[in-house]
Amino acid sequence: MQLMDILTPILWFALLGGVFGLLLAIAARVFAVKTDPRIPQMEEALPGANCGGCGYSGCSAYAEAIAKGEAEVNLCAVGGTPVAQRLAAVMGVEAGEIVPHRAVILCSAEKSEATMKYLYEGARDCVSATRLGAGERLCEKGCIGLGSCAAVCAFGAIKMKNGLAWVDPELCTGCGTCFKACPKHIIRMVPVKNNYVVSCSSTENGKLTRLACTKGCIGCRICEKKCEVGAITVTDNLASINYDLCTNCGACATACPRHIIVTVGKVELV
Amino acid sequence: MKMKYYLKVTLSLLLICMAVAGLLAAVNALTVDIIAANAQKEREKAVGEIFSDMTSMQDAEGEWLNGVNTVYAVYQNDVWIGYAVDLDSRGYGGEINMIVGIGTDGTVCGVRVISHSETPGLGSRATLSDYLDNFIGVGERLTVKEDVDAISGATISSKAVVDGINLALSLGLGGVEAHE
Amino acid sequence: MEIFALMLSAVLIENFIFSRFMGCCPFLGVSEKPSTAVGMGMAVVFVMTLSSALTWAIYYLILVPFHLEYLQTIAFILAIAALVQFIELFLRRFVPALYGALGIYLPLITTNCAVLGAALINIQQGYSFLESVIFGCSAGLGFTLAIVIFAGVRQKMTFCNPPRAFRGFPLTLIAAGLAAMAFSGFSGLSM
Amino acid sequence: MNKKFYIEHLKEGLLTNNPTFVQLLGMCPTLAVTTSVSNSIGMGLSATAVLMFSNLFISLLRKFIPKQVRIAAYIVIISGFVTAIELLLHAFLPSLYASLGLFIPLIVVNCIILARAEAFASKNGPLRSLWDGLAMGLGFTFALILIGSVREILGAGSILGYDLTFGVWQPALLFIMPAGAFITLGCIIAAVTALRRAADARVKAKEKTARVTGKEEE
Repeated sequence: MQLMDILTPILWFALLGGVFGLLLAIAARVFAVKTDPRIPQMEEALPGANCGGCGYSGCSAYAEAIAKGEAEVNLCAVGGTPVAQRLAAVMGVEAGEIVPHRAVILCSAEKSEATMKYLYEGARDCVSATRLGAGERLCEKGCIGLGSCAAVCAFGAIKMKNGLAWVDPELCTGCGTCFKACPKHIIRMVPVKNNYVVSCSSTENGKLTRLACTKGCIGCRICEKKCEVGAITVTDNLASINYDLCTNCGACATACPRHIIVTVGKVELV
Repeated sequence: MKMKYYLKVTLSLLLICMAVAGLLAAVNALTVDIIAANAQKEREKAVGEIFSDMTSMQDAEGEWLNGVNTVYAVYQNDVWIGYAVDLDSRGYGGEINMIVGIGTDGTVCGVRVISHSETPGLGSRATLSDYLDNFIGVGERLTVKEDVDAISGATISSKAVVDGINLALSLGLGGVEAHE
Repeated sequence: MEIFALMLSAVLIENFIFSRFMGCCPFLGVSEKPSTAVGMGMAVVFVMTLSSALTWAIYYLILVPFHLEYLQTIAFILAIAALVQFIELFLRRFVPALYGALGIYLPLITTNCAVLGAALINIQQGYSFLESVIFGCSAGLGFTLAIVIFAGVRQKMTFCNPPRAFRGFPLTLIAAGLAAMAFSGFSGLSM
Repeated sequence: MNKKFYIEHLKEGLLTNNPTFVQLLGMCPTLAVTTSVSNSIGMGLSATAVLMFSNLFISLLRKFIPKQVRIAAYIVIISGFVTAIELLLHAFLPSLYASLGLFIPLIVVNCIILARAEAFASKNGPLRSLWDGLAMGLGFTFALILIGSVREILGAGSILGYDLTFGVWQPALLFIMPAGAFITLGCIIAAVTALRRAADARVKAKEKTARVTGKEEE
């Protein structure tokens, strides 16, 4: 009898295990999801940060898009050229050159340095704030500082400091998600080799800008005169740098009376 | 290729289940009688705590109400001093296995809980001796609230203990000498 | 016990999440969005209903006649795991979005205390086949009810402004605590 | 390199990736059991033992288990272990079984074990999986003891059974009730997150000053 006590459970469990195993095997074959073998390879090559910089919801979505031929292989700014080359190798196409960029917030006025139209107490989110009379700041193009960009940044590169967003150049990979997330569209992707930027986006005339903010660009054109290569031009009261011509000489930065032409990600002194 | 795939998947699960079932069957064969012995020793210890001067106890066969596992007749050097009813009562977390000692006069002379799965710290307080001891001397059916107050927060467990005692009392064992 | 009383007690009075506190891992993990919560709820209802039927059959047809009650836990878990794997394959094929949203929490249904709990309670209470299937299904519905209500609560919470440390899960847990208090009010009723 | 892995992983198991506070797994046993510190210790240690062995065996068998039946296979191994331990304890160590008996069946439904098997043991070597089981088990025990002590002191007015109330204050039964468990766990996780954030902020601040001033600021 002793042996039977051991044998019966073994036999019964063998039957149970076998039946379930077979069922699952059949189910796995019947429900097999037809996947393109190249997709896992490309997913392997992609950084996997799911940051959305390429315009797709994540790396696997981007890989699927490439496999279907809907997307180019060089949209992954974070991965840069090495990733693009590997993707091209998998797909057997030619990979274009990718210029690495860094995001910069084109506004340098903290909440205390700008005049406010009203006190906003709503949801802590820039998009909702802009719905209420284009945000609390008098300046239409000022940074709202509620962190919608910081929220989407997959690399934790954006910090909020007294109502102003600041991008840490070392952490920023230039994926561009914040560029799309900012309701005020005041984030600009600057090539890594350039380190000067006009950190203001106000197109109001001098008098109104002075009223709205202590740091706005008043369109005085001093920088335009100072620049030997003519890289910086003022169009409707706002200076902007053409990064193909700019030689990083910094003449405009020293000359600017409002001190808003600064190095990219001007170092935050503690 | 298909056949090999089916075989591989089915066989792997089958083998694992067989191995684990074999292990458990072996462990169970090894331990089932030891566990039974332990349980029996524990039961005797509990009855011994209720009838402090007990020398021997003997299973009094008989058809009992459901919920009652066994009824032991308790002797002190062959003088019958009462019964110990081993019963299960439905608690909050599951079965509560308890022993209710019935004296010669048919009143409760002690209660012990052998095993329970009430919520630790809450329901389990209803199984501790300081709660159980205030049932000593009880003769007829009890109801929670009038005769005995339930432990706050553990009403279901306290009620389960009381139901167990009522079940033991309802067997009408008082005064009836155990037939040889 | 009539069927309706059984269903009502499984859905409300002995709700698996708020009064029995079973199945809390997926409950906390997946209740971000009501859509995923409903998906998880339906998966759990499917698994619990079928697992109640399957475990009842295994217990009364295999374990009891051959005195293998000590193998009860392992046999039940094997059946539940097979069911969960089956639904995982099914979802991956037909509802990939939900499959992605559930993530690690889909296999975790196997170790979900609610599913195994329901199976064990069926045996403990000695329910008939029909009663245990109904109990499993309504316990699953109770789970879905709790998780969907809770997903709504959590969606409202994203716009409130708790102290920084409380944002996210701590606040969810406190809200779950309050909901549990509300549900413990039901424990007074007995069907 | 791998020596660093072991220390790093232990820290991860205990703090940065704690199964209860960070991954929020194993809620059912955590809420049900932490009504007293002794229960927490019992549950934590038995869970650690099972976690280590099951991780070891699953990582040993990971090559033979095909992907289609991996969940069923893992859970059979885990529950096989748990039942075997329960029977052995019940027979040979009845005193230990008396205190731990209630927790062992609870371990089978503990999500941490399957989660670690699925996430770690099925992808790493036996030694690392064993270590991961230990690290996660200790993290789980640490969390249980922390929650257990708070709930026992507030809910039952005692610690490890020694009465702390001295008849002065009436313990709040809420904390023993499962509803209180949710709230206590919520507050503890908030406190842990706050501590972790403060620690991160301090590290970042130090890094920043170092970068700006070019020397390590003490």
